[in-house]
Amino acid sequence: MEAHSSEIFVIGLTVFFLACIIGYYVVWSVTPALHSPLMGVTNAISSVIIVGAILAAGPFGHDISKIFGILGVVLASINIFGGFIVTYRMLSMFKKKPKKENKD
Amino acid sequence: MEAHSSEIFVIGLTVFFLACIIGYYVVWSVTPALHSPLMGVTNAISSVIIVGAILAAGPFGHDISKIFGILGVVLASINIFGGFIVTYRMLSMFKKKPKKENKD
Amino acid sequence: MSANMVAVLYLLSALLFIFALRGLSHPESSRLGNIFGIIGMIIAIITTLMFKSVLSYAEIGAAIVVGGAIGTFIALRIEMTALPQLVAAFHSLVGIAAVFVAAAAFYDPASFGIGNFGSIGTSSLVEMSIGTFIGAITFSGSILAFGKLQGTVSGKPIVFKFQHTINALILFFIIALIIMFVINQSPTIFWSIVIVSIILGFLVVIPIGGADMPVVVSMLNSYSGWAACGIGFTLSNNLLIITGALVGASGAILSYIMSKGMNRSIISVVLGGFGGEQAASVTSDNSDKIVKQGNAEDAAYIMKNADSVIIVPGYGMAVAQAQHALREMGDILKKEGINVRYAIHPVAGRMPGHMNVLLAEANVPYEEVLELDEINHDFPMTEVSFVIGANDVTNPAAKTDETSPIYGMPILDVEKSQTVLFVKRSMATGYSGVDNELFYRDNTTMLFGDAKKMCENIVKSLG
Amino acid sequence: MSANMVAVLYLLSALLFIFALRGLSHPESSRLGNIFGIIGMIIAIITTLMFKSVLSYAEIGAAIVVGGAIGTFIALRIEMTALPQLVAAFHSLVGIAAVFVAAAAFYDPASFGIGNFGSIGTSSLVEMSIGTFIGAITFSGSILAFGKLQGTVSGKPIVFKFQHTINALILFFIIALIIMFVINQSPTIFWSIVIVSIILGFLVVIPIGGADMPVVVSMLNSYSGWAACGIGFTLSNNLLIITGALVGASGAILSYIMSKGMNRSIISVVLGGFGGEQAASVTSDNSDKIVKQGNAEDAAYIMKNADSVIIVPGYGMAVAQAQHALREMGDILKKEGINVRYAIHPVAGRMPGHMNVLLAEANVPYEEVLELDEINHDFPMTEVSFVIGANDVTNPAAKTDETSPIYGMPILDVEKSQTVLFVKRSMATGYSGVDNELFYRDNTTMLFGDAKKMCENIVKSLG
Ligand SMILES: NC(=O)c1ccc[n+]([C@@H]2O[C@H](COP(=O)([O-])OP(=O)(O)OC[C@H]3O[C@@H](n4cnc5c(N)ncnc54)[C@H](OP(=O)(O)O)[C@@H]3O)[C@@H](O)[C@H]2O)c1
Ligand SMILES: NC(=O)c1ccc[n+]([C@@H]2O[C@H](COP(=O)([O-])OP(=O)(O)OC[C@H]3O[C@@H](n4cnc5c(N)ncnc54)[C@H](OP(=O)(O)O)[C@@H]3O)[C@@H](O)[C@H]2O)c1
Repeated sequence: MEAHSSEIFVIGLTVFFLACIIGYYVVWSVTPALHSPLMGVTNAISSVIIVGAILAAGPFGHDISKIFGILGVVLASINIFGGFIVTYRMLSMFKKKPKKENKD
Repeated sequence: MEAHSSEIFVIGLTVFFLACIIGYYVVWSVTPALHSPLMGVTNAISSVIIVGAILAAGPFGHDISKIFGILGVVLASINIFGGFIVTYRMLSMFKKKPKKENKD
Repeated sequence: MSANMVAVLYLLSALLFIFALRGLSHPESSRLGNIFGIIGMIIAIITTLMFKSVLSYAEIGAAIVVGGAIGTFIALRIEMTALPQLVAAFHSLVGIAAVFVAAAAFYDPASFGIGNFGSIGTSSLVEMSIGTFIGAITFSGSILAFGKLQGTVSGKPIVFKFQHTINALILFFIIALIIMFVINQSPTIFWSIVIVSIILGFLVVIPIGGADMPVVVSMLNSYSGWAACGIGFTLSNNLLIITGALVGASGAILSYIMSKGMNRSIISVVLGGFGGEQAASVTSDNSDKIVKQGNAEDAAYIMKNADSVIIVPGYGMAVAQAQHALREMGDILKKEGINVRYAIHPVAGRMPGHMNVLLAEANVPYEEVLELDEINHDFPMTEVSFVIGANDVTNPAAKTDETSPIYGMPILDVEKSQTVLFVKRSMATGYSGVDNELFYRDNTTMLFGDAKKMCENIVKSLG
Repeated sequence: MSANMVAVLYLLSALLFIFALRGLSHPESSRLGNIFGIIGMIIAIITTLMFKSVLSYAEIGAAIVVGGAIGTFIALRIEMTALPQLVAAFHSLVGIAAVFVAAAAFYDPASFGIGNFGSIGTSSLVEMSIGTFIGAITFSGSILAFGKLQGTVSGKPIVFKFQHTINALILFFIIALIIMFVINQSPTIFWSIVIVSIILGFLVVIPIGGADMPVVVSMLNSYSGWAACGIGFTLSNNLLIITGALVGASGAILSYIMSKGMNRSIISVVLGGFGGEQAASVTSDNSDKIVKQGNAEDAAYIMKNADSVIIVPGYGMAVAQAQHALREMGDILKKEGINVRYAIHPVAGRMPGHMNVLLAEANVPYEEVLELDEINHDFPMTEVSFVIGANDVTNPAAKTDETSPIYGMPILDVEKSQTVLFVKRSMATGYSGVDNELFYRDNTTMLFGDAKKMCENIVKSLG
């Protein structure tokens, strides 16, 4: 079947469209009260670009692309740690408050 | 990058999982009043298996796989036409009823 | 056409299918959704016809015309009340078509680019035999479900000893066959898989009562989707994989919704033995209680003097085909200035959305047709609940009696309205076989008779 | 690790990211969601470290430690009220990181399997330069947005002549540069694209007022997602494509929700010139109208004698950091047996979900915090609405005055409650610059003062 040899790009396109549809549904299902944490999480996961930075930083040597890679890893790491921790902080505020019961 | 050569099966798996997630969201977003038409549409589209039947029926000659292909095309066509038409009939019942206004 | 072009067109077709389902989120957009589905299918078929290996247009064209004519004929002639059967029948076709495609791929793997006869890759063989297995079960299971729904086969659950053990043994046998098939690629074993799977399909559905068939049909729908996925993996075709997953998810979710609405686990449905006449044994002894009876004139009088009426249709309305007469009755009441609405329980009738389709057929505007959560809090403020051919979905035992098999199922709170009118033919129980204590309440009036006749008589009395 | 294994692990990581967002559909599941996100990221990083071309573990490890330490430090120190700035600052990092990755791929394409320096495939070049362009715009736009939110840069919209024409010309220039780059693959042109895109990012955000920044930040968030997608296409990496699409969709939807809540089109936000101090010109002349004033004791007395109080927080509560004092006030009222609830408008504050986070920080249980549609019909049955630092979101002009810039925006119907208490420092307008006629109503009492101080004083008077 010809479709076998379909190129990488079309596969990327397929994945892209499916992911956009999922994004649409998943984001609309986020409760409005958690829209701020949503910004935090998306911030953190968008730094998955670190994958590319690691590949660039990977080989031995000191050429220019390696420097970009290392810089990319630093910046993306700031984001990853920062994003997840800020989100964690926000979300832990939304915990059920058991001490409320005692107070009333 | 190694991921380049990742095999067809993993791509299928990626597409499969994404499609399952989409199915989950899309079906839950169907209004309960239209659950019967939903059964009709899914019936019709599941006959997209006709694609395989056409490939089998495609070559000239009269070998056994061609016969299976032709039979598959016939059965899938029954489903496709039947499914979409029944759905169409159901859905056209859900039209806004303008004549109601005149009656009141 | 280049391989890329093919992949793009298949992707387009898959996206159109997604939008077809998406359209069903609202009646307004649903017709457009159906058109998307049709366009998607046309694109898929035309794209496949463009493959350079596809040459015999005449035969394929003829096959499509013949199949299309049969499908069109059936779809145009079928009564809306026979929908559950129709869906079951159609599923059996998808199942056997999947088997045929797998067989074709097995005999002529070259056409599908998966090797040569006798030397197909292992993963293709596994995917192919799983597709065949699921397809064959879907085929025979759906045929039996069709028979039970149509009444051709008795709807009674046929229970025999050790049936679960036997089914499990057969399943192991099939797995063994699949392993052998993967090893020696023999046609005999391929067909053995098909035949044994067909037998298993029958055996699995036999013990399930006729009334449980909708859940079974929906599960078979789900299976047919996974079968399509299996074939999609064999052929490395993303269109089949995506569509199969959509269909699979849809069937699974509908079964889940139904089981939940009936307050039973899917497993208990599948294990069977429920939903036949003998289930009525749960009925408690109520012979000494007093039942208030009324006739069409009483009903007409009560409703005419009310401000608001909620109509609760159920399976009996479908059986009696009373929807048109009912709508006429509703129209007259509305002309009198009475607020008339319809309350639909998620599992009223015998199929998800069953009542909605029938009411829509009778031209009831969908704005007047409300779901359980939308209307349930309005019953206390309502004067008359007109329950027509519904029973279980109003039974308060679901809220109060922990021993009842329907305990925990959400119900329509008709008992909170001032007066409840019950249209049914007798004191018989509904699908679940549980007696309904509402019949004996002070504010209940029973209107015995066929639902359609009763509506017509009420219309006469109102006029 | 085999290519297949890598692809499976990346897929797993992508699915975990999807479930991370899915978890945010409810506060209960949200923490688990965040953990899924973290696990997904760890899997992605470890998988990549296993590539056989990745050797310099020391440098990469050091880079992660340095970056991680900075990120952790910032995230732990930041005040919850400074969240909008923080998010903007983080976005700028994603943007520049995308540029660095693209640059690395350009200089050392072999590491990414997309050819050799000077002979990269056309489609990779196009994808790479689009990623660079979007990344660079995200970088500079976010930096300026950060400055405006933080107050480092004036929040005034800086409007100059022909700015849209200039931006359009720059855009065309960038497109021309991209075409040249694809043809001759020159490093000079690559860096020209970067620099000109950075300039464009500044120019696009300059005319937008400080208060509109949240929408801009959200749009830049969306851009950073699409940039990741672009890089994902270049590297044929499905993980980047899926994650990028999720982030892109999220940013786009949040901008849409905000613009809708503000009743403005995204385009009008992007074209700029709105949201600065001069927008206050819409204020009509109300100097002759009478305003009822009160103090903390009056407020305490009124609320103590009520059965139910709805608290409506707004931007002023965030500025004053009044959430803790407010919660204390609410607790005292609850102890008196008063029904206290919080009503949150979708665009109260300056960021989606802004109020929810602050109230949660102050330990207000989320069951007491209700969205507009959940609580709006309760105002007529409520005795006191306590509006603290909110203004626009209560302005009835949105419903009555067709000429008002906020006409059509949904509002909280505080005016329907028996008494409205307004805590703010002056008669000044809010973000939209529109005067609020509620201040002059008979059933309104103005409590002038800083939100936090006022709450503390009310607490004293109550105690
Ligand atoms: N919707 C689904 O997807 C689905 C799927 C599977 C199972 N179910 C089950 O089906 C049941 C549906 O509840 P339901 O309240 O709609 O129906 P029901 O509880 O089965 O009751 C239907 C009633 O209609 C009466 N009836 C039958 N034919 C009639 C006629 N010609 N004229 C007037 N009355 C007639 C019957 O009483 P008489 O014999 O006295 O007339 C019967 O009590 C639930 O238990 C549900 O769990 C639903
Ligand atoms: N949430 C979002 O995502 C978002 C994004 C962009 C734009 N917006 C816009 O932001 C506005 C939000 O409405 P809103 O009602 O929350 O706020 P608002 O209409 O901007 O009003 C805030 C009020 O708080 C008062 N205030 C400021 N500092 C104070 C302090 N320290 N103590 C007491 N009061 C103080 C101000 O009056 P005084 O100066 O008299 O004290 C001002 O009138 C909407 O117009 C919305 O469109 C929201």
